Amino acid sequence: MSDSHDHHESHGFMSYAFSTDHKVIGMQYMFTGMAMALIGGFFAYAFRMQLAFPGMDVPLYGIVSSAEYNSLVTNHGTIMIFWVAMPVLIAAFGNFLIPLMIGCDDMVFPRLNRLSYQIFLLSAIVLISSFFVEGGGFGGAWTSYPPLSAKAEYNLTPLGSSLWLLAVALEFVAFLLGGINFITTVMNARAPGMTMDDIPMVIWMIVLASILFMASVGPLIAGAVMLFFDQQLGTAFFDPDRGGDPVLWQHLFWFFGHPEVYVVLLPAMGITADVMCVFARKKLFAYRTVLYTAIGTGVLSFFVWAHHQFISGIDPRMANLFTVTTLLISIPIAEMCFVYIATLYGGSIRLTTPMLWALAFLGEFMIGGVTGIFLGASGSDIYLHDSYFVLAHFHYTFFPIAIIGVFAGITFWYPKMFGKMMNETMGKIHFWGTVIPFNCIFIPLFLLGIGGQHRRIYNYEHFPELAGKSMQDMRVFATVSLCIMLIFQFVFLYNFFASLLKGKEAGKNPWKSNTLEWTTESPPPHGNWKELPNCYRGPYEYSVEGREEDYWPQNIPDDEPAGGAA
Amino acid sequence: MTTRLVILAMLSIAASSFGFTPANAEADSNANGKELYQLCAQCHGKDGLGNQVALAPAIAGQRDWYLLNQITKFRSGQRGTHFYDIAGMRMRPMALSLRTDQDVADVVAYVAAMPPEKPAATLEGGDPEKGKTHFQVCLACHGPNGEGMQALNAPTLNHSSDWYLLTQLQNFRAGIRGTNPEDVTGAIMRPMSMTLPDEQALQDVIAYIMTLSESK
Amino acid sequence: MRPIATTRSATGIPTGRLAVWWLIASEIVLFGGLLSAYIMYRLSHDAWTAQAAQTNMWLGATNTFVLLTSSLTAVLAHKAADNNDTDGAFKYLWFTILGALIFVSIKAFEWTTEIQHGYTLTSSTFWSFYYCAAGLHALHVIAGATIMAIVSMDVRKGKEMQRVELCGLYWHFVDLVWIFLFPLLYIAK
Amino acid sequence: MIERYVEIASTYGGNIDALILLIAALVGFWLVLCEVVFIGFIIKFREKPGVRGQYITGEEKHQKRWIAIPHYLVLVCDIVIIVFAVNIWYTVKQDLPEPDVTVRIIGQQWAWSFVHPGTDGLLDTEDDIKMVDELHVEKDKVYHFKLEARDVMHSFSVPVFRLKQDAVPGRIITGWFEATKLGSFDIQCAEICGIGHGMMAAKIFIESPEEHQKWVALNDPTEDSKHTSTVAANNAAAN
Repeated sequence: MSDSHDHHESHGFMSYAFSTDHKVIGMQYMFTGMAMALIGGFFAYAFRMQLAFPGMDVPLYGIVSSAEYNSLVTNHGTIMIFWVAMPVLIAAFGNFLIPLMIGCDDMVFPRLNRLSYQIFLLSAIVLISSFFVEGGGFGGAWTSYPPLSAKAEYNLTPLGSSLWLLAVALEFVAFLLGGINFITTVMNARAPGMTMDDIPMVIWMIVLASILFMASVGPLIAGAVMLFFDQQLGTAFFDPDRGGDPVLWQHLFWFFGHPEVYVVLLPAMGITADVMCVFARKKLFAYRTVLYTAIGTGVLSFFVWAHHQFISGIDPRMANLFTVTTLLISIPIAEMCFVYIATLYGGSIRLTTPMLWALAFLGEFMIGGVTGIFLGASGSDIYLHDSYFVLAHFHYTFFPIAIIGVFAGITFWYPKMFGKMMNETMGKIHFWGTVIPFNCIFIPLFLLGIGGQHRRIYNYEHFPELAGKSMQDMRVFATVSLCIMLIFQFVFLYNFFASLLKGKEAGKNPWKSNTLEWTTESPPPHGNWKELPNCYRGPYEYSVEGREEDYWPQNIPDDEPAGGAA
Repeated sequence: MTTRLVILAMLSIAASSFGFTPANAEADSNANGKELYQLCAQCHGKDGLGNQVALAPAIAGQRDWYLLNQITKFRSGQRGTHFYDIAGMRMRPMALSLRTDQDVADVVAYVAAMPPEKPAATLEGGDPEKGKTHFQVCLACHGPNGEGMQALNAPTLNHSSDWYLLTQLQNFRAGIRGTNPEDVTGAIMRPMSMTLPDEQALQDVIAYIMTLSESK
Repeated sequence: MRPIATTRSATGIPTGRLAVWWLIASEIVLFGGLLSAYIMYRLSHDAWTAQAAQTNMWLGATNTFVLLTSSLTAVLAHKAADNNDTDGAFKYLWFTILGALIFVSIKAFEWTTEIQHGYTLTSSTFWSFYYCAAGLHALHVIAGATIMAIVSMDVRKGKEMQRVELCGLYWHFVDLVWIFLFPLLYIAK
Repeated sequence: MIERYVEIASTYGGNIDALILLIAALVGFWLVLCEVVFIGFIIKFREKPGVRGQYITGEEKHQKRWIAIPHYLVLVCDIVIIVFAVNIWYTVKQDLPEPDVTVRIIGQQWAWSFVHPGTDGLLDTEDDIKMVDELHVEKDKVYHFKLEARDVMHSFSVPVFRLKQDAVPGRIITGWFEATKLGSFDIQCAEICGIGHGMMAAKIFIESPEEHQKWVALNDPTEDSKHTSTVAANNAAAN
């Protein structure tokens, strides 16, 4: 296979593992994230089988005990958020795209970048090892509320809970280091001529996400230290019997936890913007508005955290305040969706695989968005809190973000990453095979939630009146849909690897796109360009009147005649 | 590029192997009981030797009929439903998580077959000599060596955790255990526990029980 | 070998300085979270006043003085580095490290005394906070001293002079955290 | 619509259902509108040979109007929802009516314990009836509950009441309900509390005044009657 971009490195494992090239690090993040996604998906399979067929000897897993169920649920959530969504959306795309899209040869701190991946890998190893220690993996939900998480006599996982906490804290450190690198790179290393308005939206969003993460995670790191001390050294920060307060952890956690939702949402929004503009051959509608709504969402997200705690014993008067801020956040998000829809107006839409993913992201995310209103309104949250409705709601946001958005990104930039085209037919089979079962999984769960069924209940047979026959049927339907969806992922894996070997050569710019990464070889050589490009215009100048081509790459000077540059 | 592929393959193999815990491949006569015991192991320990912090007594090698009897009581609500029985309330849902009589039987068989071990003493201040006198009442049912007797529904006491014996004696005396109208066997033990004159007598008799061992 | 990216400066601010500012921003929220948790607890626990009275205010004050002085030497090191005075920068960097060492020694003495008096990490939540916050800060002091020692080696050879300023920025931040910790843990009674 | 799945058995349950329906109507309108426009655009603006995309910046005033007007309308909907949500929240959680009876509810791993006032109608007296996994209440009476947790966080959730409140160790949280329907219903724990969380099931028995009096008399601990758990009795009957 053609191999242009690794040529300066001596071949071998060590040079790969210790490379400081941003593209190599980006790929490492992506493959680690994909491997973790397989684990997280497998966990989902195991506990969904238990829910649909209680007590079943689950193929490939065995009997799911209630302790294992808790641990599977906890680690499914943790893995999918911290080891799949974050590394793939922010770190993998951030590392791969930032230098390429702003026209420079690498990140500003390549060795810091290397270090951040190594810490991340370590955190993944620590997390995986926590499943195999005495007592098993931590099973106190991804929110890890004390006192359950703080005392081994309550959670019965003396080692698992501490290893889990350690893994999460290490992961935060990795992303803090990575975030500093991303922000600094975009601020300082842009190509000559690239103004703030010329930065592609995906880069903006990754930077905003990094800033949000950086500004929100500090208290939780402090909280993690305190909780770790509680677990291992016998302090009493969260122990009410000795003067602590368990609700403090909830504040520290959700002060981070809510902005975290937008930390992963924004990059997915950015990917969608870029993919949609390319395949609708349209300029992004009101670029600045998108930017401002993203910033507005980010700022507001710091003032909504207690809507996760409406019924957790906080002062009921506080709930009113947080209802107002929470519902206000729907405005920038709604505006963002309007802008994306408006972008399609007057386009020339090509339904390629990446475009299908991007459109599906928007269509599905809107469902996730509106169902959040039920939970942000304090009155209805009394009933729906911690029910399957919550679960379905956030899967309708997280699944589009972490799976649909990621697939949009991977299928779109695959030609640039590997120099080959992916198979379109298989791509479309995979698309429909993922999106249709996805809806079949979570629509029944909305209904279960309306029916008063709570999450994290390992077997509903213990609630005879609540768990009628029709409820169980819905659970079975959801589980079967999940299995179908998981099977279709093998189509993607096959497509991914088969295309590496026998995919069509991609060339520099297969999608006729404007942004800078498409002006270099595919895959880009070390250093990205022989001569670093200059930037002359915004990223979304498609279908400009009076030009022969319907796109206008950012690196072509104004006076150069129209035509395929690249 | 080739290096990248190698890494890729390694990562995905690693990933898949992490996910799969082999489902009891070895030919085990009681594979079901062993697998179901995983949940019990959270508190009682993987060798069934108990964990005081989790309020879980040693159960390894306890008589199968007694285990069955107690699990049945927990499941039906004869035990673990008293307001002050904190440990029992933790056990009841666990017993309920066993779905069929076959599951119960398998777990019971697995636990009964576990090699018993005398737990280390955790109590101080009991006098085994005095305890021996008190034990004269007990041996009528529990046997001279505390080996238990199925005909009288009396469990073996040889491998019990001393703190557990103390709590249960206290529970019987306070009416926390053995007062449920359905709990017939517990109702026999309750008056027996009342024959001990005071708290110190409990300590003494337990200290004596801790010196007993199974006669061959 | 540095990538071209590192040498660019679209904002006009040197990349290193920008990165240190962002690092400090993330540290501010970390300490901010810890200290606001402490303040919230403090307000709801009147009993802590008596416990806080057991801390040694004079040692704390001495440490404040030591850190402030070391901040001054950090400024002097930066000034020397600006003037390309390698010996001066080297010398003042080591004065700053000396300050860090004195700070850590006093801290070690203070903690030893307190532990001997029976005030340990688990004595009460006040002491947990005390050791946790001061310990986290002391770790930053030690890390800062280590970094300055490494930077000083290059500085002596006249290389990487801009790093003196970055160390100074970080050092002022560490100092500032102490300025918050000192009244909260020692003075407020 | 929710009543199809879970009955309503409290005075404020209907209000909460109405709020959910109101929100469903408002957001449903927006969702359908957006999805229809969205899918409509995809169909209408599919690539056609010879037709190029239009160059629209979206920066001009008459274009921005298409975003600005809907976003003000969204704001109006938000305000409507806020008003109703806060109103219902106030009824359920903030404005507690004077109680007829007060019960104590304690969550622990993994059972609910309930302390009912006995014949004297007062809590924390000799004749309190202490029960595990069974709460007996009288229909049409205002109950206050004092919610506690012995070990970890739990959440007292009664779906038929549309009521949920976390139990926090170290705190006593007061709430209220008034039952409106006779029968027995499930109580769940809604906050993960360890390996038995999924089996932490209790029951609430809503009884008529006569029945309730009978139950109180039967279980009076100062009388020499035995403590009878309805669950145990039912199980015994079933066996």
